[in-house]
Amino acid sequence: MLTVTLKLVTIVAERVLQERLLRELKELGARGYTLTEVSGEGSRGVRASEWEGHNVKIETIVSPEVADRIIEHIAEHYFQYYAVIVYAQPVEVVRGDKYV
Amino acid sequence: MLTVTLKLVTIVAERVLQERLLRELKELGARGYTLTEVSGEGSRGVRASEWEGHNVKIETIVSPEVADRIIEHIAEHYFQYYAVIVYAQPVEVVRGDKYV
Amino acid sequence: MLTVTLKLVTIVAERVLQERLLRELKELGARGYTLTEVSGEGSRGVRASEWEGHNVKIETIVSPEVADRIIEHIAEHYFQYYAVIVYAQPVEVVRGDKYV
Amino acid sequence: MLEILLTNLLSPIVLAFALGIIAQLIRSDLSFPEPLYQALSIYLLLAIGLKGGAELSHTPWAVVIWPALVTLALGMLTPITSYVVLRKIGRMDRINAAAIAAHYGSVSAVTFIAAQAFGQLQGNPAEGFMPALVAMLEVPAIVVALMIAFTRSNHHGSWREGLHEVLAGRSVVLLVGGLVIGYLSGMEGLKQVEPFFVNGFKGALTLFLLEMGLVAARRLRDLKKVGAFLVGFGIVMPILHGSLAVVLGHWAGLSVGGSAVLGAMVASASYIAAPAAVRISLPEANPTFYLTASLGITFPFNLTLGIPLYFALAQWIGG
Amino acid sequence: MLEILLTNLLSPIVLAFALGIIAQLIRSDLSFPEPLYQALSIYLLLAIGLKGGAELSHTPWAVVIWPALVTLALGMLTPITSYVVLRKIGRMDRINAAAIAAHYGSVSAVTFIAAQAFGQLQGNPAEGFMPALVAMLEVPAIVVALMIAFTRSNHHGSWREGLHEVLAGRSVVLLVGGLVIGYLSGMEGLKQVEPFFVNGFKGALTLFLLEMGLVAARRLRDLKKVGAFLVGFGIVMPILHGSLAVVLGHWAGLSVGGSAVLGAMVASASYIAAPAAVRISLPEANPTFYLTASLGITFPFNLTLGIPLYFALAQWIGG
Amino acid sequence: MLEILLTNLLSPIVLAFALGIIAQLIRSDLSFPEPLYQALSIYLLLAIGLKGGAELSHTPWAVVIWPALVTLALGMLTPITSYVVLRKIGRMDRINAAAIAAHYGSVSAVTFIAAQAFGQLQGNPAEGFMPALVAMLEVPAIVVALMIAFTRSNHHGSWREGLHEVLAGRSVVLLVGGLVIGYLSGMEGLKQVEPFFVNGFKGALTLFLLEMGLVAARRLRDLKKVGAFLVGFGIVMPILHGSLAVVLGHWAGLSVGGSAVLGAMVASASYIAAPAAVRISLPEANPTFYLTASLGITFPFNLTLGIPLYFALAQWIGG
Ligand SMILES: Nc1ncnc2c1ncn2[C@@H]1O[C@H](COP(=O)(O)O)[C@@H](O)[C@H]1O
Ligand SMILES: Nc1ncnc2c1ncn2[C@@H]1O[C@H](COP(=O)(O)O)[C@@H](O)[C@H]1O
Ligand SMILES: Nc1ncnc2c1ncn2[C@@H]1O[C@H](COP(=O)(O)O)[C@@H](O)[C@H]1O
Ligand code: NA
Ligand code: NA
Ligand code: NA
Repeated sequence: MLTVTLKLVTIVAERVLQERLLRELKELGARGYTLTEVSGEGSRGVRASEWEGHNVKIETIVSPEVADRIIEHIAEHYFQYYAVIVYAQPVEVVRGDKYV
Repeated sequence: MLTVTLKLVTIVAERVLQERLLRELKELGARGYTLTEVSGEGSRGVRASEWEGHNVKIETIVSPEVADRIIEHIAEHYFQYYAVIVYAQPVEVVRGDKYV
Repeated sequence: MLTVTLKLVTIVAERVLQERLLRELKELGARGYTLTEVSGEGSRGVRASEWEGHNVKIETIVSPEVADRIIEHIAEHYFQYYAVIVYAQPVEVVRGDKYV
Repeated sequence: MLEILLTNLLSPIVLAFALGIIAQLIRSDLSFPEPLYQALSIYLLLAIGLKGGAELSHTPWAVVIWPALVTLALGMLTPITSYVVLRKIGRMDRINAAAIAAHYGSVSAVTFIAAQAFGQLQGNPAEGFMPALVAMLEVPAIVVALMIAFTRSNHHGSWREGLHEVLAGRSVVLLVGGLVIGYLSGMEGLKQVEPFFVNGFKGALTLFLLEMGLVAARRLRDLKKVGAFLVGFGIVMPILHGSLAVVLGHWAGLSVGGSAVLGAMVASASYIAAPAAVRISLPEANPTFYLTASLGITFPFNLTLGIPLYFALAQWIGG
Repeated sequence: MLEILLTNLLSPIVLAFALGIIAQLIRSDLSFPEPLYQALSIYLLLAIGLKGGAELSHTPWAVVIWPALVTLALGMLTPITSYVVLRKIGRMDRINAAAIAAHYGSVSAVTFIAAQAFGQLQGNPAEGFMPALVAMLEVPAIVVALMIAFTRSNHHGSWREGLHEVLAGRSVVLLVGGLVIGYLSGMEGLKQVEPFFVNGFKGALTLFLLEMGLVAARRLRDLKKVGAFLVGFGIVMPILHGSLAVVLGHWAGLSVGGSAVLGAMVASASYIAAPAAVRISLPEANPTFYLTASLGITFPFNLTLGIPLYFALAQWIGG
Repeated sequence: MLEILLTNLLSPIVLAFALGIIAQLIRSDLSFPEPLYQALSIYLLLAIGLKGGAELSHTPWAVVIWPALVTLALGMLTPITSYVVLRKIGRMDRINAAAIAAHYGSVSAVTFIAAQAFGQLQGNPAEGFMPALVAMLEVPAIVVALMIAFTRSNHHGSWREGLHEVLAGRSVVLLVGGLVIGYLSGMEGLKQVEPFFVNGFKGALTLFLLEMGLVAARRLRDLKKVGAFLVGFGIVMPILHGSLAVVLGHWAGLSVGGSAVLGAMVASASYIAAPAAVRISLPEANPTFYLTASLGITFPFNLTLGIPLYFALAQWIGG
């Protein structure tokens, strides 16, 4: 099976940001995403996640360039005031052209 | 701690395929799985996931050979008509014999 | 974007262990976690997960040392009698100091 | 007629459906958690089964037999007429035509419930055993349509899994199971669970239709993709099938309310049992076609205009 | 007796349980979303607490005191008899014997509810304060059984966490909390929430038993694994414990319905509070044993045959 | 007065709230699955809308106009008074002051419901159209407070997204949508859904308040973080705003019950609409401040002491 290596970018964010983040991911070049309802705790304490439901985890498989763009965008626009984390991992996929 | 490196194969698929996929994973040699209810959007649009609930994410830790077999099987039987993606990553586990 | 590589440790465990595991993760040095409600099947059969809800998946980004400590702790205290698995992967994060 | 229409349009259930559509259009963050949607479905299906079964337990078979045979016949006829129209007039390929035919031959439980509620309000209640007819109407059409697809072309899906999906599917199990429970425990048994399953019913239905509005509105975006023919099909076919059913229902001895509700049932298109079975058996069929037609066009049409129409017709024939 | 039995078997709640089992056997995709299961549990436990507490608020203590003492005594005796039988006759190891004993000493709230509902239907209603006895029966047996396990062998679990799990566990908090709310706000307070918590109760219970059927059927697959002894134990032990409780209940001044319901309570095996506490405290115990016995054998037995039996016995003694 | 207070404190809804707090304090594993919380919110908001709208449909406009204008005026005044107090006396920064002001100007639907239920129990029912006033009170304060924040400082959030969040937010859509449905379908329509939306209401509210207690108790841990000033603010400000509203309500022609309920509404602090809008528009504001104040201090205060106080005041003025 011919596989290519792309990036899986994962964002965990407070629920209230869901729609905005999905819109921005699309603008930054993501071709799809998978969303999970999660809860969690981090450096800001549990506080931010008690109303509006809890957190969302958004996973998107993208090219390395798009991954960089997404991480930079999140870091710049969300890290200061929102409960958000983002991380990236390499993944092997088939049909690589589907994601870029 | 003695760890070994195996493959974590992740499948995201429309809900209606859940039972069939779990059965086939077992036949292909997976010894366990973890299932999460998710939603998502991809190249087929959101369409496929509105009835019968949304998508499922199935994660299974397997040997590299079984991983290849699973990916090949999914690509061959599901890519054309169903909303399904599959990807693989290396993971370190303890008790490696549990998964193979 | 300046990223550092840390470890993403994932634990899948029967629901009844949730509070204890979260407490112990904190004691072992984890600074945050993300929790997902999942279900699954493994070498112990589906049995353990039918009451008290199903399983939980706990993901935590930590330094490699803390990762080792967590894996060792889980292996020692839970593997024998509980339905628990644990695995680790490297991940790239920004704001690396947030997690250690 | 206008008054009938207004009574329907201003009922809480139709207005709740409209609210759902509007909420979606203004991009509200209102949404039903999936478990609530499932809980309401389970409740509604079990409730209509229970009531129907309890009614059936004290209905003589002679009264039920003709309506039942008519329903079965319609369940086998309507997928065929739908298929022929889609192929000949709509020039659709075989697979998609069969997929849509499965939906229009089967039945939408919510349309049935809405029609029944409307009849009560109108003072023209349908026979109590109608839920038994819903259960009879649900399955045959799907089987017939899949048979058409499988005899006429190569396929990628599984015929047996599709059949299991529809026969052991949630909606059939709940409806038929409810019927059997209602039948065995009788009116005495029903009385025990009446406050929950009977009195609360219309309110729960209102809530459910709010969610249906949210879901249908998402479908409306696809109207352009499906083309003018399918939009017309989604309105004209129900009128034809519904009118035929009203006439046959009257002929089989059903009351005015009963014939009208049978009309609404036959006119309605499935969006629970059929999509699941079709997705499994005919994966090549495009869900955008069958879901948009049944959920985005036919369901709103029946709910707002269709049901009053079938009642007006039934009254005209039988009143 | 046969008539009593039939009344029970044809009640909606028992039939719903049967439907759940059948749905699972034909591999239907019917399943309850976990939040619905939890919502129904919360509702049922709070509702029986509220009703019991409100009744308690106008019951003289003299009436309650003897039944309460008898219940407490049975809560401490039954885990011991269970343990002894499992060890001596069943030749089970200490840990598994103690784990099962904890389940059979404690109580299944749903069995209690079903027995109470059956009594009402039969015209033999139990005393209104019975839920207070359920709360009393839930905890002691688990404590006694864990004490047996912890004094007799080395262990891997935590005794304190297990105790906290049972005392601050959902089921105890809801039941006892409901009792206190009902007691403090009295019949006046209960009237305010009656349509929701009292009238809707039996319907919600029917829905819950459908889900219980689905869960129990999954357990049935393990019947072979647990062996013939445990199957017998799961039927004979309830009959013995239940009969003893009926006699003592009668002796303590309970009505026919009250003694029979006490019998059902004592005969029942816990599958909410006990499994959680045991899993935490005695992880070495095999869940297949205690869950299959309590959920796959004893619960269905009590629901179908046990409850009518305890009523027949109570009638024979006290009627 | 003491008797009024006791009636309130021993009502099932206040006791359920207390049970939630206690369950959290003893670290019980009792928790509501998120979908249940959402289902109850949807139900409660839609139900009060429906009832209010149906009442409105047969109320002459002349009766409603003055209370409506008073409500609107209070909706614009109270965020300003709150802001001024927070800035001048509390020495808070602009952003946090505006954020808190948005909450205290807006309204808590549950406080409104509890006040209304208390009025009925007391024999002092409020006017049926009060839910329309809730809808009017919800939005303006948030807009005013965001305007203050945005004209007075640089900001990081989006003004337009915040506005959309509040106008198309779930709570406004359900409340206003319910009002419109109720208004259009009238008392006739309401009767159809009465068993579900009206009779079951107080029980569902009890369940909801159990969950509110769990949530509020989590907030209590943060009391130390927010400081003494905010604790005082969360008690004194409601009393001032509530008293003013009682007086103005009386003056606008509302009954004793109506004025008291208006008092409770104005005194209450939002924790659904406002937090969402503020989080989007003023992310720099610290949620610990506004959530702890509105959910940990003002809500429990109003529920236990505030509501009886506003009723006593209304009786004193208008009785
Ligand atoms: N070290 C971590 N590992 C995994 N998830 C985390 C970690 N830190 C934070 N999170 C997740 O990210 C969310 C926001 O984190 P924070 O901004 O630190 O409050 C939390 O609610 C968690 O779901
Ligand atoms: N690029 C992507 N990243 C993450 N998940 C995706 C991506 N593309 C598709 N998916 C997931 O896979 C499902 C099926 O995708 P598709 O077949 O492209 O419609 C979607 O509903 C998503 O949940
Ligand atoms: N090979 C596997 N791949 C993914 N998840 C697994 C695997 N084996 C076990 N699990 C998960 O871990 C839980 C406990 O496994 P076990 O202890 O093997 O019963 C299961 O319920 C699954 O959710
Ligand atoms: Na049809
Ligand atoms: Na027992
Ligand atoms: Na206010």
